[in-house]
Amino acid sequence: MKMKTTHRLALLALVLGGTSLAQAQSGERIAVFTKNQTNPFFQAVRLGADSAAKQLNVKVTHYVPTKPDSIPEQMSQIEDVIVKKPDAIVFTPVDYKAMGPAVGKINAAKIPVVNVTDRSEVGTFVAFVGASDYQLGLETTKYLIKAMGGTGNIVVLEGVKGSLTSIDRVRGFNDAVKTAPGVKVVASQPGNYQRLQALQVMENLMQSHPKIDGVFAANDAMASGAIEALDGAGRKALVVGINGTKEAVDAIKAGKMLASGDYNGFLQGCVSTMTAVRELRKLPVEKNVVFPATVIAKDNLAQYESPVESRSCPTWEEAIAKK
Amino acid sequence: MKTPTLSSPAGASAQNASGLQGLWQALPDPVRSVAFRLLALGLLCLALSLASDAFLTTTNIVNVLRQAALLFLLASGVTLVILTAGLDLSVGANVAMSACLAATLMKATGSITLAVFAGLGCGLLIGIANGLLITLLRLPPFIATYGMLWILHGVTYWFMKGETIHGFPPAFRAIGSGHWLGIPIPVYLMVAFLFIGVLFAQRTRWGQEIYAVGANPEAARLSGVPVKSRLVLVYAVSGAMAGLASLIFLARLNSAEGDIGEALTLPAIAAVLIGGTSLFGGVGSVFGTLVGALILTLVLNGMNLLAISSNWQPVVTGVIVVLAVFLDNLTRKGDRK
Amino acid sequence: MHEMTVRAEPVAGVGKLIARLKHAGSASGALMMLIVLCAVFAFSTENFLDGANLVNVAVQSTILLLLALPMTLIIMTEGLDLSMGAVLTLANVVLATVAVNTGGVSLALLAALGVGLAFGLVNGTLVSRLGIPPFVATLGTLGAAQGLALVVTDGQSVVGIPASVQMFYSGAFLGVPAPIWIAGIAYAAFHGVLYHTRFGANVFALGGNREALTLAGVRTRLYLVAVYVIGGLMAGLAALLLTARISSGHPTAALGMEFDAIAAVAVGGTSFEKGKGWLLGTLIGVLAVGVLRNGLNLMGVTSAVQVSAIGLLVILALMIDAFRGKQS
Amino acid sequence: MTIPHDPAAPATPRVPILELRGISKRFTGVQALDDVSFELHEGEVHMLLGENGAGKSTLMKVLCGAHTADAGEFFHRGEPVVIGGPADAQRLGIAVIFQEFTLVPYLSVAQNIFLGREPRGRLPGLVDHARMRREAQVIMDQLGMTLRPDTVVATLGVAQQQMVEIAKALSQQARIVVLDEPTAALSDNETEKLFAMIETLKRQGVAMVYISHRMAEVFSMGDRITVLRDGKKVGFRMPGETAPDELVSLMVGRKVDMSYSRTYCAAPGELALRLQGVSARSGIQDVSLEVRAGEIVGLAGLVGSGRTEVARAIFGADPIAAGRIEIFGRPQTGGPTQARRLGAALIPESRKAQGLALIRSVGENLVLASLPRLFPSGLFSPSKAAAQARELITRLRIATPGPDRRVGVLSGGNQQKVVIGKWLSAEAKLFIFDEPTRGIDVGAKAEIFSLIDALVRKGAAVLMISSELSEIVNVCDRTYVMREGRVAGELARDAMSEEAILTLGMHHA
Repeated sequence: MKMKTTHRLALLALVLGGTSLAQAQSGERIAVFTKNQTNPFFQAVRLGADSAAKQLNVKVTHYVPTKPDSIPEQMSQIEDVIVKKPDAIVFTPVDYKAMGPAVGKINAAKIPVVNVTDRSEVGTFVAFVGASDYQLGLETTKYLIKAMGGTGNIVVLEGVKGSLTSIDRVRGFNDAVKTAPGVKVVASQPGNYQRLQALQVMENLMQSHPKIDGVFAANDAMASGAIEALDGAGRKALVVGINGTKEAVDAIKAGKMLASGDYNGFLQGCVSTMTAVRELRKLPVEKNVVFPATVIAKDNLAQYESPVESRSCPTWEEAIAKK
Repeated sequence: MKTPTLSSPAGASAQNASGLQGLWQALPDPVRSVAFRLLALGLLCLALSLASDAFLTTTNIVNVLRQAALLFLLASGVTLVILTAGLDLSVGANVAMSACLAATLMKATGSITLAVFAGLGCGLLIGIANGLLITLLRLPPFIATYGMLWILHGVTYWFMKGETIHGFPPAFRAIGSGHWLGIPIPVYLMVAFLFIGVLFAQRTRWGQEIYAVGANPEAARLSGVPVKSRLVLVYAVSGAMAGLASLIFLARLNSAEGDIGEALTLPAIAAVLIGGTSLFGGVGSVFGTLVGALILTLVLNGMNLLAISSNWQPVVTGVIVVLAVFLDNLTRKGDRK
Repeated sequence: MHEMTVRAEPVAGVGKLIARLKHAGSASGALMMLIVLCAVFAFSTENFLDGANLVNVAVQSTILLLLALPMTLIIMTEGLDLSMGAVLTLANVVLATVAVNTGGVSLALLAALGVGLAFGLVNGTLVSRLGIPPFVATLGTLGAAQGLALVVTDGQSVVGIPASVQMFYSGAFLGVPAPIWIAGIAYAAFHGVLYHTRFGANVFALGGNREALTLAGVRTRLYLVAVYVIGGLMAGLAALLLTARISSGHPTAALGMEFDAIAAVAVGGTSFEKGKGWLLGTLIGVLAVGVLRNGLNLMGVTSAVQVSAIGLLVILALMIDAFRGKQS
Repeated sequence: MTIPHDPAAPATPRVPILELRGISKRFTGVQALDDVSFELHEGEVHMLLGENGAGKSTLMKVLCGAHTADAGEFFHRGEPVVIGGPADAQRLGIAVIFQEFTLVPYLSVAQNIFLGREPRGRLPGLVDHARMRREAQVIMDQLGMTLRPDTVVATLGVAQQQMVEIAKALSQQARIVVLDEPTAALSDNETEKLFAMIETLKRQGVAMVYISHRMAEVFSMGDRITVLRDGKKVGFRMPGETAPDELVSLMVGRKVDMSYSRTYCAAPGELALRLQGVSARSGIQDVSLEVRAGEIVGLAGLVGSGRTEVARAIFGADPIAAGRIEIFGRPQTGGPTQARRLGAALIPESRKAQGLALIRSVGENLVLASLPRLFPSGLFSPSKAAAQARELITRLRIATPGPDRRVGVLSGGNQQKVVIGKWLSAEAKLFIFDEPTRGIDVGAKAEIFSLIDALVRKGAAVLMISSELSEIVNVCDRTYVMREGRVAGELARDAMSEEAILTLGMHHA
């Protein structure tokens, strides 16, 4: 609470210190697009955006496809939102290739748009805010290999085929494995970011592979599924995931999971929204904010334990410093 | 898949056919339908054990049974619904909502009992709501349960706000991931509910009435069968089974999300159809659904063991569903004397 | 409203249309819902009645309409096509792949229509020749199409769609967007076929009294196959709009859209029994779904509420129909 | 298509327009038609008689091309022809008026009349709606139908639908018309118009095959009579040379007494059923009647006069709007379930649609209404159910190899016995029979009536609906007559005659 007050004061100072124009513009409407309502990561992004909105005194409206990751539906939502002419848009494409025409429409309507999380291949953006999936895959895997002592069998649970996050994370994984000759990748199968699928794939893989020492899951939900499968079979393996969800943090604390790559959804939500507002208020922005890959593990757990709902955004300067 | 019936000449009667063929012909319809499925299941097992060394291992069999258990529990309720010529598209969404509610309550109160009752109760209430929409408002089951699916998803999403609830007490998790004598608890539940389901459908008068309602609702009504309350009953059972499945799901995954169970509806319906229950009602059995669930699970397990790309899974499932119903049509036609 | 009359104009005069709506409106829950929704959104949002927004809703509804039109015919034969969304998806990736490789639209469209034709033939044959219930047959082909879409692309999106394809969604002719032309012509064609040809009368008879049709010397199986083939071909045509719209081929792009189409048809007052169908109702049903989504987006209502609202729309529309049916 | 005229042939009118020689048709296990030969001449009405299952409908379906004959030849005006499908039949000018409606509910009257033969419009594939309406109007005017050609068939009543069916056949400019019990659903007024139409067609040289169970029609309309039994032709008669009794014994294969005389009830017992001022939205108004134990009470009236609706109201199948129904002194306010609990039984009009679950077994159908009585704990015992079913099969002499046989494969009479058996098993005391003998052969009819007689002798009460006035007159102790949804009057045993019932039941203009 005290933190928040400080921020408020800082904001007030900022606003007062700014031009009268900026003051008049307070209360801008920002439309935030995320991929689905089911992945906790995007909830973290939305909460970050909400927190930033509170700090900056703007109004955020969220648009999420009713069918998770539906391309036609996000397309329709963008068209609908363009009709409403919000002041700015913060945008995660449900598909990094397919949403080009939609971004084109936003551009044509001259609404400033900030790209968050998944880097869209097409379109003009004020800025990109995200984390490097490649780095996350790389760093998390390095951490895993170190914990394995540089040798052993690893199973990979991939995300949705063809999704940018999965491609890059697995690419990072592969590059990390190349540096460790003692490590053998015994299987790499898609679990489509789904807990149940990962669980069943893991169960099946355990049949054909009697020795599994490490599991690299492209997200935390699949990591949890793998842990359940291992528990069920009474087997042990070191499991890492990516996203740094509350669930993963708890599992790491309980010693069930080795580590999770922090995807920093909350911060992505904060910074992307801040970027949009700063653009509107004619303040300088960073064109490319890519947060470095942090691996959440037992040793640095404390700072991740507070629930996302109770967090609040750092100041712009603090946030940018993290990149 | 050549069965004796298929090769027998049309019109041959049981009396003058001989040997195995005669025996086959003499079997009553439902028994024959299940027998030919068991045969298919046996052949499938045989083929898989020849194709993969990993198939006939204890752990793999246990594994298959555990995966089939969840599918069967969900599909057994749907079987009753389809027996009345109905359909329940909302079971997946029901699982999601029941699981999320149970998870929330368990987290909030720490009471397993409360959570179990909440999960079952939520499933049951949703089922009753379906039943009322279909009987009182006379909506087609397809539409009523499809509308319900969306409503449930929406409420669940709103309620969960994209969060995951996870980490349940070990005593609860035992329902999904525990073992007894080396066999997973869900398998015991599957056997128990198979017994209960078969008993209910075949050995209670309500079961008999449900078959009659499916075969001819008007005749059943004019025989004094309370058709509407039987329909509400089957949807309620289907809902309650979804509630039960949600608990096992929850215990097995150790977490609840808004989209849990979304992908379960069509496989459950497919298991019922593969199991020989007719969409037109009045024909089929809970035991058949067990066989259907096993066939479906085995095929997917086999594809995993043989490292066939998961891209082919929907294709194979689709072909099996069509094939099963097609063969049923053939055997039933051959029987008309 | 200008754009909306365009789609019905070629078929019947506005006066006749209004008369027909008045006549049918007394029994149509969908029309009531549509009017109520429009009124609510007109009052509660500032942009709903903007011309641009109405065009927007109409354009967004076109793909669903292209599926819902043949779905109406299929449901009128007491059938169902669960494979339509998956076939549309497969046609989408095939069309995208061919378009990317040839750089043109004609071959790509032919390929998409070919996919639709093939699945339509399989569906129709399974249903009419082998006597498989439509739900089962098309559930099977749903799996086949869905799997093939994954196999063809190995899960990857297909991008680099030539502008000649994109034109079909973003282009306009005489000031009217291309998708509206396509959907309008499709609606007119379906209206003509259903109400003014022998084929149409036979569709009514396939669901209403198949025996009568056989006795009239009509080859019922052929017509049944034809109805499913039309379904497949329309999915192929819809793939053109979808590909143009998302400028890519995506192996999950339209999965599940068949349920939306079935819901729209049912909301529009077409019954699952006895060949009771109403094509205009399907148009109204599609628009009701489109208006609902658009209006809720304009109101900035959270997505979770939107999800439930669609379920409520479906149930309410049919409840009104059921209630009115009881009264009369 | 023109028929080549052979100048060498003798110019007698006795070359039949259609001749069938040695037609056989076999279905799995059943010889439906066995070497049947049949001649049809221009301008005649050829009556076709036979019990259900005698092969009439099969013959009819062979004629219209719905079934293909296994053996035999067809000659059209002496020329050999093939009828391989409906299209062939149409080309030969054969039209069939089916008993079961071949109408499409959500098409208009005009579209139904011209289904499959719609007049072509200017563009290929299009239908000329205006012309179709005009031509439909002409035919409907000939039949005296007051409907508009645009009316949707789903909104029509049964009799109107039958008229559309007739119009449909006539519109085909057919030279050969097959009529399958065309008057079964018609009012007297409509029947008269139909007969006038038939006379006109005769004068135009149209040949007609007329299937009927009504002896009066057989003798008033028929020029020649052919009788089928068990798929064989067993008799050919001229109306002037035969009598109803002879025809019936030809149909049945033995002598049958057509009067079902019984010992009438002398002292009715307790009040089993009482209706006081019952009205319902299904179309009955202010109906009051009483039935006592030991009595068979008739409920007569024209089709559509509200008889079935009364039965359904009593049984709770349709809700009532006003009035009071008592069954054995207790008010019936609920649905069929309560009616069953009060001891009532309904043997409905349509066995297949309302009486039986055809895909279920004989045994399952037999115990369906008595499940709560037989298994009060809720636990079902297949062996107990089978024992109960076997007992009923023996008692009612149901011809089936066992209770496991699917009920759908039984004959109409045996199916009806299963429906009755279902209620015997439920120990019902009040039986409501709605057309108990419809579609049942003459032999089985007598059996059904002796069953009904046995019921009342054991103290049951019976309310019986029938369109066959002779049945009412012969069987009932007294009868109510309905007219336009109301009870027009009650006739005691000695006042009952077909004329009296008709007088009460007729519409007075």
